[in-house]
Amino acid sequence: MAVMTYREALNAALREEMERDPDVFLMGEEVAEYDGAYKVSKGLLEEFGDQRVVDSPISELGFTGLGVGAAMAGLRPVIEFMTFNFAFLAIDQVINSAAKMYYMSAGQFPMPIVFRGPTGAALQLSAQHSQACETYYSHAPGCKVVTPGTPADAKGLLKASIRDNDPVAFMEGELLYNMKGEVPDDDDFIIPLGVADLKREGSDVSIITHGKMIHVALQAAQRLEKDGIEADVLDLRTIRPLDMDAILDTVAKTNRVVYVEEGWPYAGTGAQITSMIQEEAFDHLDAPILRVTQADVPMPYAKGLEALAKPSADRVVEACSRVLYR
Amino acid sequence: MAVMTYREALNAALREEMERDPDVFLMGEEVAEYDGAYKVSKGLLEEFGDQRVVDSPISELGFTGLGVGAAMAGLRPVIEFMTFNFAFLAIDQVINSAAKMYYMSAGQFPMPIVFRGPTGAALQLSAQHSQACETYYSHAPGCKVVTPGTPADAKGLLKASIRDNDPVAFMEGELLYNMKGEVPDDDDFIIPLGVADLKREGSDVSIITHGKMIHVALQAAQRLEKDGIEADVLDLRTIRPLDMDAILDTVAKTNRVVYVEEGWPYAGTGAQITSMIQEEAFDHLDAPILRVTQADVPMPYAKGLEALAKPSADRVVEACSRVLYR
Amino acid sequence: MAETKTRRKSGGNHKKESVAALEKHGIDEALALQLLSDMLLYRRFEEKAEEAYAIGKIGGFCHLHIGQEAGAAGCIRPLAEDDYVITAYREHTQAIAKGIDPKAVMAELYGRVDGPSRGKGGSMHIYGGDVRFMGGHGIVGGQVPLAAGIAWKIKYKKEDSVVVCFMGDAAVNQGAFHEALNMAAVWELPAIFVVENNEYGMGTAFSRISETDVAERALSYGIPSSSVNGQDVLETYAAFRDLAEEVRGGGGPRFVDLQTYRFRGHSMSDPVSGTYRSTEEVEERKKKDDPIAMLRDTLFGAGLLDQDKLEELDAEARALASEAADFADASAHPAAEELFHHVWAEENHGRLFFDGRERNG
Amino acid sequence: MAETKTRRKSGGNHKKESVAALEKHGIDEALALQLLSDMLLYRRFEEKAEEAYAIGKIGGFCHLHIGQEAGAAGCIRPLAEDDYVITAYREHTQAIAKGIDPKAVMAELYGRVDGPSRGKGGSMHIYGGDVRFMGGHGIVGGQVPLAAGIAWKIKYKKEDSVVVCFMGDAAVNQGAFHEALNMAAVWELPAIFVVENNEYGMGTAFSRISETDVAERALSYGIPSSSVNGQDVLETYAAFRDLAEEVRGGGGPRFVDLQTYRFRGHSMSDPVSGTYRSTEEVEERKKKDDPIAMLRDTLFGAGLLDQDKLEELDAEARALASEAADFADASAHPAAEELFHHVWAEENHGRLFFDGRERNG
Ligand SMILES: Cc1ncc(C[n+]2csc(CCOP(=O)(O)OP(=O)(O)O)c2C)c(N)n1
Ligand SMILES: Cc1ncc(C[n+]2csc(CCOP(=O)(O)OP(=O)(O)O)c2C)c(N)n1
Ligand SMILES: [Mg+2]
Ligand SMILES: [Mg+2]
Repeated sequence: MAVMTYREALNAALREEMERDPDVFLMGEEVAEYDGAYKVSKGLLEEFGDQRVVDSPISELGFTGLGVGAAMAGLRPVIEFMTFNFAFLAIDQVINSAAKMYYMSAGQFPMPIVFRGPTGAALQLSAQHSQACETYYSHAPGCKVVTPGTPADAKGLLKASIRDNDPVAFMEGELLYNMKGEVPDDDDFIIPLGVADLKREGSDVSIITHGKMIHVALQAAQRLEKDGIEADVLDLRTIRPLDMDAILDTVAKTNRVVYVEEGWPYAGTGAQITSMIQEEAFDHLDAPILRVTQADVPMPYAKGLEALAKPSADRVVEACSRVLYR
Repeated sequence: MAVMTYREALNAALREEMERDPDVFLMGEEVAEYDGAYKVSKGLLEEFGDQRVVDSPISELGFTGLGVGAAMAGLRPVIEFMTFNFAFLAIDQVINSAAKMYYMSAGQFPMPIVFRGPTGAALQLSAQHSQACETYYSHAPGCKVVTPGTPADAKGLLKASIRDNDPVAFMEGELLYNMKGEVPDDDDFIIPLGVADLKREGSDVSIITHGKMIHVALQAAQRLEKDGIEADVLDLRTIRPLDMDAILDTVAKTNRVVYVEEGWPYAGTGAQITSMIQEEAFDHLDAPILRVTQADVPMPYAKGLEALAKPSADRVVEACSRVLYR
Repeated sequence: MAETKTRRKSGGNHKKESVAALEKHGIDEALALQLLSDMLLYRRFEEKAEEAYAIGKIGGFCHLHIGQEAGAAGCIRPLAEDDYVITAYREHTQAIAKGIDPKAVMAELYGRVDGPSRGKGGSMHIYGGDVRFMGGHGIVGGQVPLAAGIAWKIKYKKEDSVVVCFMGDAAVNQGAFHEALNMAAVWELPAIFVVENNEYGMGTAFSRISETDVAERALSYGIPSSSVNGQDVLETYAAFRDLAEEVRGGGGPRFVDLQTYRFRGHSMSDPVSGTYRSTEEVEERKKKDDPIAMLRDTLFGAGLLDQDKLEELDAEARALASEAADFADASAHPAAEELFHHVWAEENHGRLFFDGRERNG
Repeated sequence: MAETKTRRKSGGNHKKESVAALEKHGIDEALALQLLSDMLLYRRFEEKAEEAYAIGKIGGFCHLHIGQEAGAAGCIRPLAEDDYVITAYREHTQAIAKGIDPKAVMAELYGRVDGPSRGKGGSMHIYGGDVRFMGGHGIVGGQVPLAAGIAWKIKYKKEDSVVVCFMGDAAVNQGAFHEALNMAAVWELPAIFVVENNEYGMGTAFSRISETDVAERALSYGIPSSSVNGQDVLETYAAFRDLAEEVRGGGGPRFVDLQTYRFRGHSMSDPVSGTYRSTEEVEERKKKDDPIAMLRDTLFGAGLLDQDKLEELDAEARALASEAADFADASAHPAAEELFHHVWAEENHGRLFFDGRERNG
């Protein structure tokens, strides 16, 4: 075990996979000479050269499509979006090309490509730079969606995503990059896609979440503990594939569920999980499932308003109390 | 009352609103000289001239942004997407510009713009031309989503959408254009956004749906009737704003719900409605809410496979039987 | 079948011209006849598809290449086996030109399991991974960045093949075109971007939605651009033979304004003429600009072809087209379970499908 | 504050040149001094923002225009009140130039209710609907189609105003740029598209991601293009004065490569120099290309300015900047309920918010 930041964990995963497979390359804005806008690709240009670590023009649609074409031809591209907010310009190539190609060609063209970058809000970046984008990718069959919340998960899941033969939207977070945590040294440390992780054990209520919200959920669980309430905190880690068994297990255990997500409520990830739970564990539910989400507004700039817009431990605690009828 | 097709109803709505307000103009591919790829704008070029009925280049991002800019400057554009499948190229301007502008400017720029065109599958158009796109628009606050399923709704809702001061994604269907129905003649026939319509009354089970799926739902209801099962068929008509009162009324009446939608399940409209119902009418539910959706695959070309992929009256009947524990 | 009726210009003058044309382009008798056979096959194949569509054997959108056949034969014949081709939805003939069996292509149009996509792709999505035909794409302009990616792979792997990327004239107004061409230029990618300029995008004349000509649309990227008569298969062949060599040599990308004309409607569901172009215009162009008739006359003139030989070649083409249709008709419809095949290349732990099948078994 | 230290070139020669420069551009003393005051204000305003950011009064991304002030004064001063301006996120000075009170702009940076967006927009999203300043946009290239739409409205309403659309050099590689310029050209829209070419997009030199120069990027659309020294405010002013008249006269769109240089990091969170450009380069350019120092020297040379007058003007600028900061600091933070204001311009029957507030009251 080594202690490293989420950023370093991603960097290590990229380095190891690029060493392991010469067909893996990284392309995106500022990834090479600038070491990445968030320094995730620090040192990779030096180590792998400018054919494998490539600064692109600000042409999201173009370089995303270039990556998809390269994957069709047999390479394993890692396409970095400076943030997923900018990927709205590229989503046609992700959904209409990458996610559908294997099907439209009846298996002739697997699509081993990773689209990665931060999703959701950082601090005071306002409406056009703060959107959580999971739903836009998880909705479509053919696209996997991975949302690591810790350094270890970041490393193990990025390596798995690069080795996966389907398109993966790999969603990070600006506010996670500096977060430190223990990461196994092992070069072949892989976390398979589709395995949720019970980040905390408790039997009174299930807090299910993904991505950077696990930290909000864990804070809430600590507060609840003071009131003698023990929460299960289930981190889905990947939202497609989805570890439904783990979800059903925690529901069977606690019979009460709160879903916490960074994004907007309407047709969000929580809506999907909630409707699956009520469908598949109807008789286990002692209370309606509640969702804690971003306020249903574009993200404001002002510090105070932004704080109010984001899911908070307070709101999670309150939701848990409600499902516990406290 | 006049009997007209869904296409004619849309055409009449456009004509009336363009006559009523000189700031309303229509722009899109083939809308002018060609009368629209699906002939929705037939005759409008002749009547209003080429400044108000405008053939665009195949530049979805560009002409969508042009519409948004024109709306900022005070016009009321109607932007036609030949189909919403192509709007993936334009979604950045819809979400990042249109939906967020009013908020980012603290009310300085209302955004009276309609984005319209068919969503979902027609017949054998394959994966890139058959996607139901509701979720991509309903997820974001700032964007209204309207999905008429009959000629009367098409006319009344398009007129209301054009007069609305927020961006509206107005989603039609190729397979609806030829459908005939009664439409009030009244030039000022408006159906306000956010009012659901109970298309059929019954007390045993609620089939809730939107868009062209109402016809599948009604077929299913007829079949059920033969088995002595009376279904409420609630057509949401607009999925944002959402007539939650109407939803809660039908749930309170039948205690059993099936949601039918054309699109994919993951984070679809049905997921949102389902999770709201279980949250707000938990004690009214006698069975889990089931969703009937497109098979969770890209749409195949082959006729037989496509038919299997689409929601069918059979599958709706089966789902109803299951929620009725028959 | 105007294109097989004699319209021999008499006189030795025509002979000289014809021989000169072949020599000028460095095309010998065998190759010239091959190009004729190619185009006859494409014409007859598309006519068969037209018939099949009319009787409901083919559904959806079906875009024919009739009138534009030189854009398949002339552009693709000169390529090497390991060169790549990628294009849009008007691609039946180009798929055949790159080496997919006409039988398989027709089976795909019929939505049957012997199609390259087992009937799941259809007319707009024909792929031949084994012959490096990369589809078959339905989003206007969408294939252009994909082509840049294929060229990227060629360069990355230090291969010496090239990718030919076809698009329609209307596609040049897509942002994807702009972004891809800039990257191809900066990174000197081995790609030939070909605009099949048939003057219209559906019902919109190019001149109505663009201030400049197609050939000028590469200026902003500093990509060498040329205009080629896309109805003259000899000129087209020679141009692509030479361009492919330039690009193979590491010369960076090229841009071609391939001037052609569509003899049919935009798709089988669109009218041949109407408000956007007159019947007279279409008839005039069919007379003047039929790529098959043009080559036929040249070969007649050069004395390399006579009426009997022509009819023999045409009969072969018709036979192949009929065989393809019979084959397609005999091919099985995909079985129900195929609906769920090929969504995912790799299963993982956890659920990938969310329509309830896992649970319902 | 180098720009207010004397660096008078001596000799009557310089005087001739200076007078000639003013005459050549048809700019009189009053206007020249106005442009100097404008730029001093922008410089001091941005420096204040820099200070405020350092002490955490301003958050998020904050992009300064220091070094590029002539791109605000020279481009916007010549415009009429009812002309429109739209730009990207490096827009504080341009917002002020178009007529938004510096106090209000600073309040927006502080996230306070006296900002034009009541603190909800922040540094990247400043709007002044009343003075036709249309923002303030954060998606690179996103404002370019919006500008085409504003120009569309001008034409639609037969008004005789123009829209000036600013963008950075890196924005020209966005598909939105391509699509918008083509439409502007075809429809002869009254727009001036200005690339503030400061040679870098964040850490990427333009030449590394583009084969051609900025000025050539309009070639494909047939839009008249010119390069302007964006550090010479007199040249810039004259160019925009003339361009605005051409466009107003129905001459269709224009394209300008405004050559400039950024003296600070890309945003407050980015380094001024580093792997992508050297400290020497930056220092050199600051010496050579400071738009304020350049105008100062010309005015000194022409005998229209002396050190005392300069310091007086600079003191005024500093005072305005300080007032703005004080005003912003005194302005209230938005109240909690404002979070939910301005999401929807129109309420309808039915629910519009889905975060449960309706239900929880
Ligand atoms: C992004 C996108 N917009 C619109 C369409 C609908 N559409 C299909 S083909 C076509 C016209 C294309 O014309 P052109 O590029 O000239 O090719 P041609 O059909 O003439 O070969 C249009 C508008 C589409 N498929 N994709
Ligand atoms: C679509 C998009 N991609 C990426 C970004 C991140 N980003 C913000 S500014 C910038 C550089 C832009 O450079 P340029 O256009 O030259 O303008 P300058 O900052 O030099 O004024 C980038 C990459 C963005 N905001 N939008
Ligand atoms: Mg065309
Ligand atoms: Mg720049």
